[in-house]
Amino acid sequence: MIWIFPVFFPLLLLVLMIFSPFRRAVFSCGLWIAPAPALSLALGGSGVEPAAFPHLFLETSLHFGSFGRVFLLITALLWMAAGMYASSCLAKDPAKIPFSVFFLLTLCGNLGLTVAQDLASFYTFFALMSFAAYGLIVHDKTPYAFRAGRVYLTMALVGEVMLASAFFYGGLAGPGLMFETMAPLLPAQEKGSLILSLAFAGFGIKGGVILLHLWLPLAHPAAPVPASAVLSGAMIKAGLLGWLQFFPTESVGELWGFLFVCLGLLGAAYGVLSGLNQRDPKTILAYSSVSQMGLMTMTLGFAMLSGAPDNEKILTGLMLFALVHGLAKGALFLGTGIARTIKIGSLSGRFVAAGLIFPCMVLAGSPLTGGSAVKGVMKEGAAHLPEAWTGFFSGMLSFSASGTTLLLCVFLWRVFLTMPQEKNKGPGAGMLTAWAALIGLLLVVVPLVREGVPEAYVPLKVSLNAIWEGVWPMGLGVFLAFLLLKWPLAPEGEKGLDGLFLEKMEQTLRSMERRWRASPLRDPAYGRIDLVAWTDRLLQRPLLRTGPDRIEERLMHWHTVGVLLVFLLLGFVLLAWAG
Amino acid sequence: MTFWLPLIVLFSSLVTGLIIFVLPEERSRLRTALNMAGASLKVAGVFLMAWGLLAHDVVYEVRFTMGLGFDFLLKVDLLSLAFVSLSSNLWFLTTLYAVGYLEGSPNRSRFFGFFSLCVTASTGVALAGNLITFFIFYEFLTLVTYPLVVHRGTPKALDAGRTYLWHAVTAGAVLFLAVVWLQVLSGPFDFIPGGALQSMEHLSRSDLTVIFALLIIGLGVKSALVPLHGWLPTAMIAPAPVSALLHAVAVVKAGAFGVMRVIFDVYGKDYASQLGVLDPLALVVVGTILFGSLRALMQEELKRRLAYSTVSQVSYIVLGAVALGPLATVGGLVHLVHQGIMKITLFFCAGILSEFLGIHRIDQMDGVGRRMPVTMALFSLAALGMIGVPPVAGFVSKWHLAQGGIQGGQEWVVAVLVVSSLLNAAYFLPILHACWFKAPAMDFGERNRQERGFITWREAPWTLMLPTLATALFSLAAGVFAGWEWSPLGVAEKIAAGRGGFP
Amino acid sequence: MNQMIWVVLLPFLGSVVCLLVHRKLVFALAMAASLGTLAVAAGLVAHVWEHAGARVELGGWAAPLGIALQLDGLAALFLLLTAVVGVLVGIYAGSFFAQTSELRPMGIHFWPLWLLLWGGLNGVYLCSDAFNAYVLLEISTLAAVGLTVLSGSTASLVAGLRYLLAAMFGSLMYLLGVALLYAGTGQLDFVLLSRSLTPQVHVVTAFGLMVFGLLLKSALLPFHFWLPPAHASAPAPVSAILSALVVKASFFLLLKIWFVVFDSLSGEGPGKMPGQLLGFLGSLAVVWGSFQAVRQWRLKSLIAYSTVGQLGYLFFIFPVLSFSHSPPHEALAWGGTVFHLFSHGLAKASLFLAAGCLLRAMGTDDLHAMRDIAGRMPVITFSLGVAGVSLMGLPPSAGFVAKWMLLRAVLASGQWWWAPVIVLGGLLTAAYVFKILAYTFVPSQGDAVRLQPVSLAMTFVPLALAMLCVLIGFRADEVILLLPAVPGCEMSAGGGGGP
Amino acid sequence: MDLSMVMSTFFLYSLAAMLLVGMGIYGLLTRRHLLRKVMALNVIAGGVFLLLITTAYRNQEHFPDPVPQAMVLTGIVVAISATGFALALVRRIHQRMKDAKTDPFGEKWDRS
Repeated sequence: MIWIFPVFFPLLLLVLMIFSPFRRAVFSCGLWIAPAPALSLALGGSGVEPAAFPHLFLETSLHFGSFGRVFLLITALLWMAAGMYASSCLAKDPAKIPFSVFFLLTLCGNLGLTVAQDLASFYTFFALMSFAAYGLIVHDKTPYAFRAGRVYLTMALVGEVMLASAFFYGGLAGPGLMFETMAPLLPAQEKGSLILSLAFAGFGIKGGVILLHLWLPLAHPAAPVPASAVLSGAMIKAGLLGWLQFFPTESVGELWGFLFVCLGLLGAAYGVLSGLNQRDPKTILAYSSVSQMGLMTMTLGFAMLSGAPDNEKILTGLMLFALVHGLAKGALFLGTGIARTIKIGSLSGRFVAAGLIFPCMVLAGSPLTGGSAVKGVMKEGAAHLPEAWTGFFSGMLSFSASGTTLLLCVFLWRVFLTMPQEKNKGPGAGMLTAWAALIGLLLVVVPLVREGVPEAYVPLKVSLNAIWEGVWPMGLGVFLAFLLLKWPLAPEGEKGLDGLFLEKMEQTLRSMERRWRASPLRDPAYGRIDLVAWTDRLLQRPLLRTGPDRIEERLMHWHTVGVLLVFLLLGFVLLAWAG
Repeated sequence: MTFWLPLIVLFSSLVTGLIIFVLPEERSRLRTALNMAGASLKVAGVFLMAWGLLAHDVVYEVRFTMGLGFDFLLKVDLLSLAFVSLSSNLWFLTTLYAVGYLEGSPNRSRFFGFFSLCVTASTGVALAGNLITFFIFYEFLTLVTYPLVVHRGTPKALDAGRTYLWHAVTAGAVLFLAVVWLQVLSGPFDFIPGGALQSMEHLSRSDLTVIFALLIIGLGVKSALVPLHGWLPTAMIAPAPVSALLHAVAVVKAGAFGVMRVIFDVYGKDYASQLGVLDPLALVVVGTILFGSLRALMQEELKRRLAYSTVSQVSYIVLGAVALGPLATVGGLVHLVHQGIMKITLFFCAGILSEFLGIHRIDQMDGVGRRMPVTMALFSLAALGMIGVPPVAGFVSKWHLAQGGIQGGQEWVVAVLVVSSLLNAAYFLPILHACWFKAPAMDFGERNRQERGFITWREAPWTLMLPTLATALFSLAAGVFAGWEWSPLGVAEKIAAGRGGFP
Repeated sequence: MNQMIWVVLLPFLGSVVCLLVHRKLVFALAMAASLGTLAVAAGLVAHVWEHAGARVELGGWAAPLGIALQLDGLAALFLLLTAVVGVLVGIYAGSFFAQTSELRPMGIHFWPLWLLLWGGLNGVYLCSDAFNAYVLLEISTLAAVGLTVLSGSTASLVAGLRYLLAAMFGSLMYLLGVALLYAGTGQLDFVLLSRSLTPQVHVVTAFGLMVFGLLLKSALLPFHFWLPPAHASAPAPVSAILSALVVKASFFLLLKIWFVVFDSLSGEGPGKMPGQLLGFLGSLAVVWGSFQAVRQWRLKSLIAYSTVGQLGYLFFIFPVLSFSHSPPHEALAWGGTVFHLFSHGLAKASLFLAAGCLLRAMGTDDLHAMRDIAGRMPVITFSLGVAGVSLMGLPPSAGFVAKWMLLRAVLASGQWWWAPVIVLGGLLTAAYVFKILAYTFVPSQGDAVRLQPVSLAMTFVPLALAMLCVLIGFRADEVILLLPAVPGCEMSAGGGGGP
Repeated sequence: MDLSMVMSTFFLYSLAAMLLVGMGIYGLLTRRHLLRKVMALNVIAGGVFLLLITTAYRNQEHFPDPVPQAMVLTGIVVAISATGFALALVRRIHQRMKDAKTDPFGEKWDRS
C-alpha cells in the first residue's frame, strides 16, 4: 500500500475530477499536491520493504531498486513545482481541465516507472507517461503544437514497440520479470545484442540520444511552460533510468560502453551546436537538454567501461547529475515563462535575470554550486577508469562545460529579447513560488545531498586550482558567446539541420502516403474472395442468362424426353447386361 | 445437476427467444423483462458451472446418442467455459444495450428473438463436445444471424445479408464435408485436450492434411481470415448491438474458437505441427493480421474501420494457436476474451455516436470528446487496449503471443506484432486525436447552442452507458489484475496447461 | 394383422362415403377416415417396432394366385409419413377449401379423390406383387391427376393431362417389364421373383423397363417435364400431397424393384454400372433442379423445381449400395435416404402450404410482392424458414441428419465423386431458400399489398409440419432400428465406421 | 402342336406386341395432337396386353394360365378408366382453347 498509494494518488485525484464540485479544487490545489505522497516516500522511504503484488498485472513488484529513489525525488520535486506553476499560469485557460487530466496521468506514469521493478509494470508506466504527455504537448492546439505532437507521438510509438520487443525477449531471459534478476542474464543471451540494441534505441528516443532526439526540440517548446519543465527535467530521465535498469553496467562489456560514450559525446556536441542557431529560448533549452543527456549517456558509457565495482562513484555522480540537471532545467523553463510576463529592465526584471543566471551557472558547473559537486564526484570516479580514459573523461567534462556555457549565454540573450517592452500584469504568485522553490533547492542541493546520500558527497574543494578548473571553461564559453553574438545568428526562416531532416522525412512520408492511396490495396475488393460478385458475374454471362431457360424449354418437349428415354434405357440395359 | 446445468445454460436463451417471437410488438416491458431474466439465468448457470468445474472438478456432460456414430454431446471443459462465460456475460450487457438502442424501432420482437437464438447458438458452439455437435451449432449460428444482419431490410442490408450468407453457407458446406470425411476415416470421437487424432495411427497423413485445410477454410470464413473475410465489413450495415455481438462474441469468435478446437483438441498442436499444416496457416494468419490493419487504415467509416480491425485482431487468436510456444497458446486463448471485451466496447461507443450524434464517419468525430467525454474516454481506453498499450487487456495478449513466438523459435511473431501494433496505432490514434484535440466541426445536432465553442456534456441514456462502462472497465481490469488466478489470463494458463507443453 | 387391410380399405371406404354424403358432412367424415387411417398406420408401425414385419394373404389364397400384403420397416415408415402429412394437410385443406365460394365446390371433390389417392399409396407400400403394385400405382396416379385438375383452370388441365400421359406411359413401361418377367419366370410376387431370376436378356430388359417406367413417374431428371407444371398449378394442399407423397410412392416401388426383385442383379455384378447411371442422373437432378429453382420468381414454381432437385438426392442410394452386396455403410445409406424422404416430405408439404397461405393473403405468389411478410406474417415466414433450413440440410433438422448420413455413406463407400454434388446441392438450395426469405425482410413502403386474413389452421399447419421436420431429426435411432425389417436390407446395426 | 410351333407362334405374338409398343411410343412422343397421344397410349397398352396374353399359353402346354388373363382384364379396366379420364381432359382443354388441339407444353410453357 505504501508503494501503491503515492503512485496512484494522481489517479485518485483524476477520479475525483469526474464529480464537478471537485473539478476546480483539483485544478487549483490538486496539481501540486498530487506528487506530495511520492515526495514523502522518496525522502523518507529508505527502509521500506519492497512490495510484490502477484495478482496485479504480470506480477507487479514495486521498490526503489538501485536508482529509483533519486529519480522519484527528481520527479516528485519537479512535478510539484510544475503543478504549482500550472495552477497559477493556466488559471484562465479554457482548456485547463483537460490539461489537469493529462498532467495527472503523465505524473502517475512518471512516478510509477521510477519504482517499478519488473518489466511489465515499468513498461506500463512508461507507456502511460508517453501517451499522456501527448495531451500536454498539444495543449495549445496551434498548428505548431500539433506538428510537434505528431512527431513526438510517432517517435514515441516507435520507441514503445522497440521497447516492447526488447521486453518480450527480456521477459524470457530470466526466471521472472524482475529487472534485477533479468538484466545480468541479458548479455549472455543468444539474442543478447538484439535485445540490448532494441532497449537502447527504445529508451534512447525518450532520452534524446542523437538522431533519436528529433522530437525533443519540437515538443518541449510546444508544450506549456510547466509541461516543458517536467518534460525536460523529469520525463527525459526515464530513458536514463531505463538504461540503468536494463543494462547491467557491471557486465555488459566494453563495446556497449564505448558506444554509449561515443553517442553521448556526439549528442552533447550536437546539442550545443544546433541550439546556437535557434531563436526560441525554450528550443534552446531543449537542445541544451539534448546536450546534457548526451553527457549523461557518456557518463553511463564510462560506467560500463570501468565495470563493477569501480564504477560506483561514476554512477553516484550520474545520479547527482540527473538531480541537478532536473532541478536546473526545471528552474530555467519556469523562469523563461516568468520572464515573458515581466517588463524588460524593470527591477523585477533584474531579479528574474539573476534567477535565470544562477541555474545556468549550476548547469555549467561553476564552482561552489551543485554543478561543481557533480563534476567532483565524477572526476573522482574517473580515477578508477583505465588510464587512457581518465584524462579524456575529465577533459570532456571541462569542454562540455564551455559548450554549455556558450549555449546558455545564447539562451539568456534570447530570453532577454523576448521580454516584453511594456509593463505587464506580471506573474502569478504560484508561478513565482514554484520557481523560487526550485532555485532554492538548487542552492541547497549540496548540503541536501550530504544529508540524504552521504556516499555521494564530495567535499567541495575551495582551492584556487579547483575554482580555476571550474572557471576557465565557463570563461571560454562566455568569450565564445560574445564572439558569436556579434554574428547574425539564426536568421528568420532558417530551419537548422534537424528541421531540414524532419522536413525531408515528412515529405517522404507524404509521398509514401500518396503512393499508398493510389495503390490497388485501396480497392475495397482487393484481396478477398467475393463469392457473391463471382456468382453474380457468372450469372450475368449471356450464355447463363438465356441458356438454362432454353435447355429447360427443350427438356419440356415430349420428343426430347422420348429420345433421352430411349437412349438412357438402352444404355441402362446394356450396362446391366455387360456388368 | 451435471446433466441439467448445461441444458439450462443452453435453453435459457433458446426458450426466451422462442417466447419473444410470439410476443406482440408493443409488449416491450415484458420482452425486456424476459430478456433480462433469460440473460441473468444464463450468467448464473455459467457461474454455477464454473464453480462446480473449478472448485469441485464436476464433469458436466450431456450426451444423446442418435445412432450411427452421431452423438449429440455437450461437455464443459475450461476452454468452453471461457467462451461461454464471455458470451453469456456479453449477451447480458448487449441485451441491455440493445433495449436502449432499439427503443421505438419496428420489429423488435423479431430482433430480440433472433438475438437470443444467436446467443444460444454461440453457447452451443462453446459447449459442444465433439465436432458434429460443434458443426450443428455453428451452422445454426449462421442461420440465426442472417435475420439480424438484414434486420433493417434496406437494399444495402439485404446485400450485406446475401454476402454474409454466401460466405457462411459455402464455408459451412466445406466444413460439413470435412467433418463427415474425418468421421468416416476415424470414427466418432470427442474433443480431447491435446488432440484426439494423435492416437489414431491408421489415418493417412495426406488425408488428414486435406481435411485440415478444409476445416480451416470452413472455419476461416467466420473468423475472417484473408481472403475469406469479405463478408465482415459488409455486415457492418447491421444495427450496432448486432455488430457488437457479431464482432466481439458470436460469429467471428465462433470461427476462431473452432480453429482452436481443431488445432488443440482434434489434431493436437504437436501432431498438427508434425503434419506441417501449421506453417501455411501461419502464413495466412500473418497475412490477415497485416492486411486487416492496412485496410482498416484506409477506411473512412468508423464501423468499417472497426470491422477491419476485427479482421486483424481475431487472427491474433489463431496466431496463438499456430505459434508453437506454450505461451502463445495462452496468448491466443486470452485474446479470445480480451478482444471480445475491447471490441464490443468500441462498437458500443460507435453505436452511441451514430445513434445520438449521427456520426458515422471518422472526419465527423472532431471534438466529440467534449460532447460525450465519458463515452469517448471508454472508446479511447478500448482503442488503446487494441493498440496494446498497457495496462489495458490487449497488452497482456500481445505479451504472451510474442513470448510464445520467441519460445517456439518463431521470431517473426514478434515482428508481426510490432508492425501490427504500429498499424493499429496508425488507425486508432488519429481518431483519438480528432475527438479530444480538434475543434468540433459540427454542432452535434444541438439546436440551441448559445455560443460557438460551447458544447454541453450530455451522455447517452444509462441503458447504453452501463454496458459500455462495464465492458470498458472489464477490459481495463482484465489487464490490471491479469496476475490474479481467475483473471482471463489465469484461466487461459490453466486451459493451456491441459493442451500441450505448458508446464 | 388385419389392420393391414384396413389401412388400405379405410381410405377407399372413406372416399366412397365422401362421394355419397351431403357436402356438409364431407369434412367430418373425411377427417374421421384420415384419423382412423393414421391410427391404423401408427399401430402398424408399433407392430413392426415390436415384432418386425408381417405378411397377410387376402382371402387365404397363396402367393401366385392371391393377393398378399407385406409389411416391413420401410413400408411402415412410408405409411407413417403418408398418414402424418395426410392428416395435417387434411386439416389445412378443411380450412383452405372453406375460404371462398370458388373453392368450396373443389373441396367436395378434393376429399374423395384424396382418400382414393391415400388408399392407393398405402396399397403400393404394402402390396407384395408386381402386378398389384401396377394397379394401385395407377389408382393413385388417376386420383393424383384428378386432384391436379381440381381447380379447373386451363393451366391445371393442361398440366394434368400431361401428368396423366406421362404417368400412364411410365406405368405401361413398368407393366411391360412385369409381363417380360412373368413370361420368363411365371412369378409375380417380389420375393418369389427375386429367387427365380437369372441374368438373361429378357430379365435385364425387364429390369430396365421397370426402372425407367418408375423413373418417369418419380420425375427424375430428365423425366421431370410433367412435374413443375402440375405441382405449380394445383391448389396448395394438392401440391403439398403431390410433392411430398405421390412421387415418393413410385420411388418406393423402385427401391423394392431394385433391392428386392433385382437384388441379385443390382448387387455384386451387373448392377454396378446402372447404379452409377442412376446416381449420375440423380446428381444432374440435384444441380439442375435446384439451379432452376433459383431462377424462378413465382413461389410455387420455385418450390416445384425444388422438388425436382431434392428428389435427386434419393438416387444416391443406388450407386452407393451397388458396389458390394452388404457393405458396412448400408445402414447409413438407407438411413440417409429414408431421412431424406421424411425431411423432404414434411418440409415440402410445409413449404407448399405456407405458399398457399401467402397466395391467399397476397393474392399472388410473386416473390417481389412479398414485402415485409416477415413482419406481418411471422409464423408463415418462420415456417418457410424452418422448412427451408431442413431442405438445405442445415442443423437442426431431419434434412441435416439425412445429408450427414448420405455424405458419410458416399464417402464410406469410396465414391467420393458424389460428395461435391451433395454439397453443391445444399448451396443451391440455400440460394433459393434465402431468395424467398430475403424478400420477406424488405420493409413495405406503403405500396404493399393489403393482406387478406388467413385462418389459424392454415397458419399453424405449415408450422407444425416444419417443427415435425426439426424434431424428427432427433429421432434417428428409432428410424434406423425400424429399417432392418426391410427385406434385402439386412444390415448390421450401427453400421458405418463407428461402434 | 409341337414345340417349334409354339415357339414360333409365341415369337410371332411377342413380335407383334413389341411392334405395337414401339409404334405407340413413337406416336406418343412425336404426335402433337392430344387425341393422338391418348390413342398412342392405348396402342402401347394393347401391345403390353398382347404380350401378357401370349405368356398365358407359353408356359402351359394344354390349358392356358389364368393369371395373365386376369391381369389383362384388370389392365384393360385400368386402361379404359385412364383413357376415359384423359379424353374428358382433352375435351375440357379443347373447350377452353378452341384453336389449340395440341399439347401446349410441348412448345412452350409459360413459367413466368
